Amino acid sequence: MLRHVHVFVQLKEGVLDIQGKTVANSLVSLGHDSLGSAKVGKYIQLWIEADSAAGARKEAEQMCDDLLVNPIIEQYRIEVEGE
Amino acid sequence: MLRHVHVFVQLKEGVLDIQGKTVANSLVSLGHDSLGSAKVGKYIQLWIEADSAAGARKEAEQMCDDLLVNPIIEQYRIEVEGE
Amino acid sequence: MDFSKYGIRKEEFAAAEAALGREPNECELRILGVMWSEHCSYKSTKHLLKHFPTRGPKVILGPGENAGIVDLGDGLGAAFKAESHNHPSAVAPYQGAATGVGGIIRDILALGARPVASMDGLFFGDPEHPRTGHLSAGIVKGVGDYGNAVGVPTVGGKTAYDSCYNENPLLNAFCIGLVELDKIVSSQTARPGQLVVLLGSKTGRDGIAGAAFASVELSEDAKESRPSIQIGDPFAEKMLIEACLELKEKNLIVSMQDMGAAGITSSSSEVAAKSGVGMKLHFDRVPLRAEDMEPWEIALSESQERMLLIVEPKNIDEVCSVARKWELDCAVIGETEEGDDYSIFFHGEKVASLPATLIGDGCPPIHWPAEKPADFEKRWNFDLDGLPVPGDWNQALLSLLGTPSMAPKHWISEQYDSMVQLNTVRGPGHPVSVLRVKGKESLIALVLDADPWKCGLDPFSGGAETVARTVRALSVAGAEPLGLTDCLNFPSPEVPGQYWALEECIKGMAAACVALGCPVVSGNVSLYNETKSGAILPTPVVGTVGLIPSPDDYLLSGAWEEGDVLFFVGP
Amino acid sequence: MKTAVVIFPGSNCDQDVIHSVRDTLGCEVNAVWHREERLPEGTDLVILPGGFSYGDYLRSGAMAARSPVMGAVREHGGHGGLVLGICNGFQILTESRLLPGVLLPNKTLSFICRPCCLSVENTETPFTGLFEKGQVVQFPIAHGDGLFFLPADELEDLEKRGGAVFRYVSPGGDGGDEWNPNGSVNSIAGIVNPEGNILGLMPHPERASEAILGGEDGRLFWRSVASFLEKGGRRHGLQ
Ligand SMILES: Nc1ncnc2c1ncn2[C@@H]1O[C@H](COP(=O)(O)OP(=O)(O)O)[C@@H](O)[C@H]1O
Repeated sequence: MLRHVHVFVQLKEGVLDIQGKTVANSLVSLGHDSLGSAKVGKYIQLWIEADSAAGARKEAEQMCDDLLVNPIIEQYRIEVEGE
Repeated sequence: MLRHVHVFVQLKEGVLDIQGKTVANSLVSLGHDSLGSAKVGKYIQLWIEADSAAGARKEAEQMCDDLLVNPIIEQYRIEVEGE
Repeated sequence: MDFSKYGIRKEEFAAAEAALGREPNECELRILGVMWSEHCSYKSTKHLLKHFPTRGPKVILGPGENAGIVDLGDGLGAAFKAESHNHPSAVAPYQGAATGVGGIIRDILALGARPVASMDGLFFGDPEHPRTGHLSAGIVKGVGDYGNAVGVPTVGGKTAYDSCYNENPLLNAFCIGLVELDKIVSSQTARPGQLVVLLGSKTGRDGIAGAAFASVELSEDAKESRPSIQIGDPFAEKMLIEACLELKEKNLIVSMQDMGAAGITSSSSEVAAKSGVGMKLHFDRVPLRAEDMEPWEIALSESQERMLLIVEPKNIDEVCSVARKWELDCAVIGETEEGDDYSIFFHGEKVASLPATLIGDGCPPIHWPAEKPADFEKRWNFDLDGLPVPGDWNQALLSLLGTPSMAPKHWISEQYDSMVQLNTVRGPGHPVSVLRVKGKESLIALVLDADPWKCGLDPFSGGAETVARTVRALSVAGAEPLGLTDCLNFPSPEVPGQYWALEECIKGMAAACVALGCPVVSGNVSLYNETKSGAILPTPVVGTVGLIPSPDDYLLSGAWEEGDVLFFVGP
Repeated sequence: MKTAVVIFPGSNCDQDVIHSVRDTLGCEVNAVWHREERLPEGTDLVILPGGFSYGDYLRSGAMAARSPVMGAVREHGGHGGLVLGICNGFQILTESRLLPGVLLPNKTLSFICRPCCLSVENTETPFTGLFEKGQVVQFPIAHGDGLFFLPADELEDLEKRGGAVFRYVSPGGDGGDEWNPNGSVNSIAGIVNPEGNILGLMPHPERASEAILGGEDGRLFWRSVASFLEKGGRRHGLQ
C-alpha cells in the first residue's frame, strides 16, 4: 500500500537562517508588526510503498539520512498518515 | 502571547515539481525502490503575537497572501499550536 | 458552430472550411485557434516584415528557420535570435522570464548550434509604482536562475523604466550560438518514412493555449484565467542541450525543431510543412505527466524543455541510448509520409486531420487600418525654453545619471553569470559585449538596444535610430556589423494609430538596415502589449552582431589617457 | 601530471576547467562521467567543477555527492591523492563530508557574479605553493550558495590548523564585512582538509587564467599543483 509521508526539515538551532530573517524583515516592513520571528525550512512529501505505517516511517528515515537532510545544519520530523 | 504557527506550502496539482522529480529519481537510484513519488515544498514557522489562536491564524493567512505564497503555483495549509 | 470561443474569426473559419471541404472538428479548431493566433501566425505583420532586407554577403540563413545565421569565417557561423516573453512575465515574473530564456536557447540549439551567450531586454514600469519592485525582482531572478544553471553566460542587455510598462513589463531574450557551417541542422529536411521523436521532459497541462494568451490584451483576471503556468527546469534544459549536441555530432538527426508556443503541434506541423512531407502522430505514445489529458491538450501543451527530432529508423536505438545517458525521456510519437496530411491518432481513432501547410500558412492575413494620429506633430511641440535652468549643472548631471534608466545596472548584471564558458572578453556594463572564439583570432561583438521614447515621438525615425545606434556602437568598438535580430513589442494593432506606428517603425528600421548594410536575419513580434491602464510605447528591440577581425582591432571605450585629443564626429 | 575532471549532470564549468588546465600546463586532462566507478589510471589531481549539478535542487551538491564516481574520489583522496572542488565542486565536497562545513545561500539571497580579491592565507598546501603568504589575487565568484558556515567550535579548529586557505579581502588585502560578498564566516573563500590534499573554494581560478578574459592570477594556482607534483609531492599521497 502506498503511504503518504510528510517530512518537515528545519535548520538546527544556531545555524544562520538568512532566509528566515529576510522573510521576517519583509513581513514586518509590510506592516505585520505582530511577527516575532520566522524560520524557513523544507516540507517534503513522500509516497512510499510499505506494508505498515511503521515500515514507511523507517524507510523515510533512511531516505532522510541518505539524502534529504544534512545533519550538520538540519533536523527533521516525520509524520506518516494513518499512524 | 507569542504563538507558534506552522505553514506548509506546496505546489498546486499539475504544476511541474522540478525538485520533487529530481529528488525522487535520486532516491530511487540510491536503492529506495519503494518510493512512488516525492514533492518538495516549504515549511515556514512563524512566531506571532496574538491574543487567540484564531487571531494568529488570521494574521498568518494574511502573511501568506502578502508574501509567503505565490497563489499562481502554490497552495498552503496552516497549523497553529494550541488551536 | 461557435468558433469564437477558440479564438477563431469568421473569415478564418471560412478559410479552414474551404480548405478542408468540411467543418473542422473541435480538436482541429482548437489547434487552428492557437496556430492561427497572432503569436504563431504573424497574421497582422507578415506583410510588414517583408520591408526588412534579409540578404547580405555574410548571411548564411535569414528569417524562416529557428534563428538566423551569419558567417564568422573559417567555416564557423553564429546563430542568433531574440524572442519576447512579455505576457507570461507580466503574470508570473519569475517563471515567465525563466521560460523565456529557456525558449530562446532551444531556438538556437535547434540549428545544431551550441548556445554561447545571452542578452536580455528589460522594460519595467515607473520605479515608484507599487508593482515595479516585485515584477523587476522576479524577472531578473528568473533570467539569472535559468541562464546561470544551464551555463549560458548573460553578457549584456538593456534595461529601461517608463510608466507605460507598469502593468505590462517586457522581457526580451536574445541568444547566440556557434555552429560549423557544414553541420547546421535544419527543420526543413524531413523525408517520408522517417520517425518523429519527442526528446526531453514529459508533457503536462502547462501553459496550454499560452500562444493564444499572448495574442490578446492582458485582462484584469489574467491571474484566474491563467491555465497551469509553465515552470522552467534549467537542469532538464542543460541535459537537453548536451543530448542534442551529442546527437548532432554523431549525425543521428535528420531534422530538429524546438517546442515553444503551441508545443507538439506547432513544432511537428512546421517541420512537415517546411519539409514538404505528411505526418502521422500517435498521441498514446507521448510520455505524459498528467492523467486523462485530452488529445488537444497534448497537442498544444507548452511543457518546457522538449525538442522534436526527425530520425532515420535505423538510428533510433542509438538516439534512445544518448537520451538515456542524459536522463531524458525519448519517445517515437509518429512517422513522416508522402503528401501533406497531418493526422493525429489517439486510442486508435483519428482525432484530427489537416493539411500541414494549412496549419502554418493558411491563416488569412489581416490588414488593419492604419492612421496617422491627428495630434502627431503636436507631440513634438516641446518648449525647451520653458524648462527651468538648473542652478547647479553638476548636480543636475548627477541626478540625471542617478535615475534608474541611466544608473549602472549592477544590481541586475551581477545576478547573471556573465563569464561561464570562458569566452567573455567584455561583459555587462560596456557599450558592446565582446566574446572570443576559442582557437580563432577574431572576436564577436554584441549589442542590444531600444529607444521607445523616440519611437513614440516619431516611429519612423525612432525605428531607424534604434538600428543605427546598435550599428554605431559596434563600429565604434571596431566591429563590422554582420546582421541583426529584432523583437517588435507593440500594443494592439487593432487601433489605427498604433498600427500606423508599427508600420512606420518597421519601415524606419528597414531603411536603416539598407543604408547601413546590416540585414535582419531573425526576429519576433509581440503585439497586444496593453492593459486597461494603457498601451506601451512602440518598443522595437534590436540585437546586432558584429565581427572584430583581431583583438588589436578592438577599440575599448574609456581607455583614455591624459593628453589624448577628443574629436567630435558627425553632423 | 594527470588530471581528471568529473562531469555531473548539470556541471557547467567542466569544459572551462579542462581548457584552463590544458592551456596553462599543457598536461593530460580526462573527463570522467559521474557514473564511472573508477578514475583513469595514474590520476594525480581530480577536479570537481562548478555548475549546477542536479539543478542545485534540494541542496546544492547533495545529489552529486551520492554519485557512483564519488566512491572513487573518496578513495583517491583517502590515499592522499589531490582533490579540488571549485564552486559547485566545493559544495559537493562538503556534502560528501570530504571537507567540513556547509555552503548556505549568500547573505544577499541572490546569485553574485563578480571579480573578487582573495588573500592566500596558507601557502603550505599543494595548491598554493607558488603564492606568497598574504598575497592578494583576483578570482571571480559566480554562485548563489557560497556562504561558508561551520559551527563555532569546528571553526576554531579549522582556523588553528590553517585550514582557511583563501579569504575575501579588499584589493589592498584588508579584511572586513564589506569585502565579504556572501557572508561566509571569517570571510572564508576556500578551505583545505587536515591532510592538506583536498581543497574546496568558491571563486573560480579557471576564470582568471588568461589575460584576454581579464586576469592571470589563476595560472599560479595551476602551476602550484604542477610544481608540487614535480617536486616529489608524492603522486598518490602526501609526505
Ligand atoms: N520582427 C521580425 N523580423 C524578422 N524576422 C522575423 C520577425 N519576426 C519573426 N521573424 C521570423 O519569422 C520566423 C518565425 O518566428 P517565430 O514565430 O518568432 O519563431 P519560433 O517559431 O521559433 O517562435 C522566424 O524565422 C523569425 O526569424
